[in-house]
Amino acid sequence: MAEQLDEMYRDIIMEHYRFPRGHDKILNPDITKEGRNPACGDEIEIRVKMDKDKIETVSVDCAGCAISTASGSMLAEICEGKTIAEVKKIAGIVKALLKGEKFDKSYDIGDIEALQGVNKFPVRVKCALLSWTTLVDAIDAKQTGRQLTASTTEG
Amino acid sequence: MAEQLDEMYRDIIMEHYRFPRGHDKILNPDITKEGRNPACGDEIEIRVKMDKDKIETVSVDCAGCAISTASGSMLAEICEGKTIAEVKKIAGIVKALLKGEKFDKSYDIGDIEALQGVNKFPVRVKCALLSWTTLVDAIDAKQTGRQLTASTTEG
Amino acid sequence: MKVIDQNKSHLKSENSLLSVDNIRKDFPILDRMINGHKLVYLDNAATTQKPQTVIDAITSYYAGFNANVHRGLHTLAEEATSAMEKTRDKTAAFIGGVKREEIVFTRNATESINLVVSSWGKKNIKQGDRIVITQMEHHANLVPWIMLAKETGAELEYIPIDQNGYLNLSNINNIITPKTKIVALTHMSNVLGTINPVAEIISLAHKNNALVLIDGAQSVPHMPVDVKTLDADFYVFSAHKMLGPTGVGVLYAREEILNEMEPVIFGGEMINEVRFDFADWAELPMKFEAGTPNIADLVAFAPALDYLNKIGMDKIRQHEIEITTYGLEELRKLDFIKIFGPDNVLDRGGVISFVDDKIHSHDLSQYLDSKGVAVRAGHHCAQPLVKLLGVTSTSRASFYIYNTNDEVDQLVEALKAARRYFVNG
Amino acid sequence: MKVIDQNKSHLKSENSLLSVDNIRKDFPILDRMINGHKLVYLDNAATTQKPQTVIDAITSYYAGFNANVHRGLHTLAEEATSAMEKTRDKTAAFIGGVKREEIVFTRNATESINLVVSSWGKKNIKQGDRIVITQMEHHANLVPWIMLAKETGAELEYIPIDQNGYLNLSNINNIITPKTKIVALTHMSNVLGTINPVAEIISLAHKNNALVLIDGAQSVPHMPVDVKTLDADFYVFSAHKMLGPTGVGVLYAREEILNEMEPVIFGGEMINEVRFDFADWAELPMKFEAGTPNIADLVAFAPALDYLNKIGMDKIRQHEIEITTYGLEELRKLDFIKIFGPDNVLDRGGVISFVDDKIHSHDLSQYLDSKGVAVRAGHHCAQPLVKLLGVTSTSRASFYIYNTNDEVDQLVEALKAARRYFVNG
Ligand SMILES: Cc1ncc(COP(=O)(O)O)c(C=O)c1O
Ligand SMILES: Cc1ncc(COP(=O)(O)O)c(C=O)c1O
Repeated sequence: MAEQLDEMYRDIIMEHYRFPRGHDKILNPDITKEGRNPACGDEIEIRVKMDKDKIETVSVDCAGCAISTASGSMLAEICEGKTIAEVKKIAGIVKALLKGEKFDKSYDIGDIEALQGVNKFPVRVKCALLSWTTLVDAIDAKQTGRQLTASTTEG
Repeated sequence: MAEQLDEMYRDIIMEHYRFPRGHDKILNPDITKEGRNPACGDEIEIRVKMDKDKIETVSVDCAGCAISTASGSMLAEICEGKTIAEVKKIAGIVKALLKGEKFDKSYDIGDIEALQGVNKFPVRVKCALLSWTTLVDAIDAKQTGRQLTASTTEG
Repeated sequence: MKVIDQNKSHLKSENSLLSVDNIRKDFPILDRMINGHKLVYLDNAATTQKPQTVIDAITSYYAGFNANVHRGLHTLAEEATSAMEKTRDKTAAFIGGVKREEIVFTRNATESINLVVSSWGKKNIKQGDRIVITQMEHHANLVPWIMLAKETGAELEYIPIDQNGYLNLSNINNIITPKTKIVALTHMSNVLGTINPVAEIISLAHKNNALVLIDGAQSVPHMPVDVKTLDADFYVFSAHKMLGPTGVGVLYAREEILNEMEPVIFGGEMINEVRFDFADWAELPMKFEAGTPNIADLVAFAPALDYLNKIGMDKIRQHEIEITTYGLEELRKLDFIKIFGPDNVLDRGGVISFVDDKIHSHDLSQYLDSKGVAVRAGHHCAQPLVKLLGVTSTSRASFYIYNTNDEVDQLVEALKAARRYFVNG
Repeated sequence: MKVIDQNKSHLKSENSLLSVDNIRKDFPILDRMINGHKLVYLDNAATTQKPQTVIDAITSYYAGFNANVHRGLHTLAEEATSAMEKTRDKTAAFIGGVKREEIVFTRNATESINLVVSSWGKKNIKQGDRIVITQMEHHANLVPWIMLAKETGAELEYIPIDQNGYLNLSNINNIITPKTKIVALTHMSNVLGTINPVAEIISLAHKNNALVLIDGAQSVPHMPVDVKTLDADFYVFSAHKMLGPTGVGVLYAREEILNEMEPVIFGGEMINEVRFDFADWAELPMKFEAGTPNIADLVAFAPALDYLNKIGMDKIRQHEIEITTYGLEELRKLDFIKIFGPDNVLDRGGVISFVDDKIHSHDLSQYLDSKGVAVRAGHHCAQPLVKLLGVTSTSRASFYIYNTNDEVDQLVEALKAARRYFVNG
């Protein structure tokens, strides 16, 4: 598993973990949402600045492990300038990739591909999912005008 | 255990089982008491005719196994003419004998000794005890004037 | 004597469909000698014996990957978790392909029923509601309902049985009515062997908006069961009665129902988040599985399911029909033996309860044991039913995949010998 | 490096009091290779490994005398019953010689606590009463009380912990008051290792006429415990944390209390008499043990107790003091590691929770696993406590009789390597 470990903690992931993108909190966000993973104790805050139906920037404030930090960093990177539809599509791909299910390989997901190694470690899948679940919940809530409560990867 | 079986179903026991003493119900009893062993489904009715503080006769009406029938028959046989104190002493000996505990071997218990083989079969001890528990409960209740409910070898 | 022997060899060849001889080799305990005789184990309704693969699975677990499950980040913990959860998948598949979230593991069928009563029952049953069970229930599916009825003030109604050991459904429309909230009944009686028409009763109950709990402790081990086709709301059984280890019970319930149910045991594994004044629950099915599970035995239940699947539940049912046919035939030849339950072997499982007209069942069973034949005696945890049968207890021979007609013969011989010992001795 | 090595050999010779080398031979799993390294199992607070005698007991049971227990009249049933009941005697003796009737078997410590809460608690706790627990409880001894307080309207009061991981008893007379009906606390914390002054708290509680439940899940496996001397009213623990099989928990309670308690699970084994509208209960302890017990594992718990007795609980405690001393010493040398819990090793068990100031505990544990070192990471089923410590999770190394100072060294080396991998990589 030393190799499996390196499979999970790939260079790309370690690089995102050490130098996470979107780390600085957006000051006037259109959406703010907290996410929690009580099983791990991980907590994040996602802030989104919209530009019409596009995401202008995302900040991810994360007190979590390397995997959740790296995943949040990738999220911030890839979502910039994407439409809501595109972001949801990517979130779906991330989920499929992490759970070892099939997904549309033609879609360019950039660094995110490196998260694939996580699916060898079922307990860690939730870490990688937290920021994505939180972002999608935030967008849905914004669209439907629902009350924002903290998202969680449990349940 | 074929030998252990013969140890339990000794000739004396089989003889008491086939021809139980005290089988005919006493018509004008001083004490009547039912006993039950719900785990086995066994039920008995004990009737006692007193002569001052002595037991004149006991009848034991028993729908049970060979062991409980034989034990009841021995009870009817030995208790006749005994004082209450003596009967309680014998009941104590029967209990000790069945549970493999120490007891006063100098006391003459006649056929009852044959019940000793039952202690190899813990599940059957209750069968052998039922009539004795019921009789002692009946006497105690009579002496204290308590309400008579059915005795049981459980609890 | 000659007639019996012919019978035997005739039926043996049919039995060989199931290659009982090969099956027996997988069960180490069947070599056990009891009082100088080879064990004839006919107490399978109480618990079955275990194949070597089940025993080996426990050994391999403890010698290879024992660890506490869930949230563990080390290799052993992941292996243990994945093995235990694989059993959940296999269990879900075994009863007709339900969702894994619909399988809750308990200690035994008794706990499964009590979980339904304590959680679903206390929430949904009110004074004036009706609970329907049958007169042939095991205490596990009887006492919890008696207590619930007492506590809530609900009515407890019984579907009666008839002379032949069938449910008497002639009055069923007055028993299962719109007042009825739950119908709980056994799929197969552990005393009479009767296989109940559960699909029919479920459909009638559903028409009255009542839910149905099926006690499958005696059915799942012995015949194909598809809880989806039956449309059961709750279905319970025990691993130890189907080649699996002791300490594992199953509760199947439809996901919507489980989602509405509150847990009854609180602690680790079953929570999502806990603060000093607050707790909420983990997702299904963990919500109902507090504390460290019986991991080793859950892991070892999988090879039991594999074993049954390999043989095929259809074939197992067929084998039991055959051996029960033979058993009934042979026992009927003994005029001092009275047999309970349906005459038609297609309506019954491999369970034969009987009494000797002169020998108390306890004496009888003890005697049979001296000949190596293990049967159960007593009320079989169904006191009210046994009382209805007009006896205080019965002896019960119950069969499984490794039993042979030869063993039936040994039972019959021992019954005859018991007569000589107790009656004509 | 040289200094450490000297330390090691010095402490090793002391360890040999317990002849750890011989002990290790009894545990087959310790030969397991994990990711190319020999397993270093430091997750004993979650569950311990099992000696061959325990594994063999399960095998012998299934291969030799598997049968359902109680009321069985055949040889196998008697052997199974007597083996299972022998475990009850041994358990009663193990915790200070209580009566066998006072030992109730459950699935795990969690179920034991829940049984007390559901039965004793619901009957005796009323609105306005006070329930006292501590801030260092495992969810098993926390969530049931939160729920009971909610349901009954009772107050839930916490004994706080101080900076060093001790209970802060300065205000205890305002916490345990005549309003208090029950005090429930852990004998030893599974996160901090703290051994609590339970005798003192029990005595104070009794002065206020409150009963006391002690969660002994982490104490009974690791030190001599005499519940009579402590004067505990309820005492619970799990077999799987003390060399025994999974699926066996223990509830000790004083006989008078058990007699007053109603059962919470109804079915076979636990009844005396059942009619269609009536049921009453069997004698203690069966009253609380409905359905087929986890027989095999109950039988196999006996050799676990024998094993612990053979070594001696005093010696086990001594061994853990030594290895924990060494572990604390070595971990303190790592300036990036923060350790939680009491400094004085005499006040703590063999549990060391820690965090790396840069590496999340999940990453750390995963990395340690890649070096064969199994520790647990997370909230250890004590979310509120971990939050109080100001972290979101910790890593936890916990020791048992087979652990060596060498293994501590391997942990330390792996922690250093993790720094290189995650921080300076
Ligand atoms: C019909 C029926 N229901 C329930 C049970 C209870 O099973 P367990 O003791 O495994 O809980 C049994 C087993 O005796 C049974 O035969
Ligand atoms: C202090 C404490 N209490 C209770 C428990 C619960 O034990 P189980 O999961 O065996 O019920 C544990 C085990 O994690 C524990 O450490």
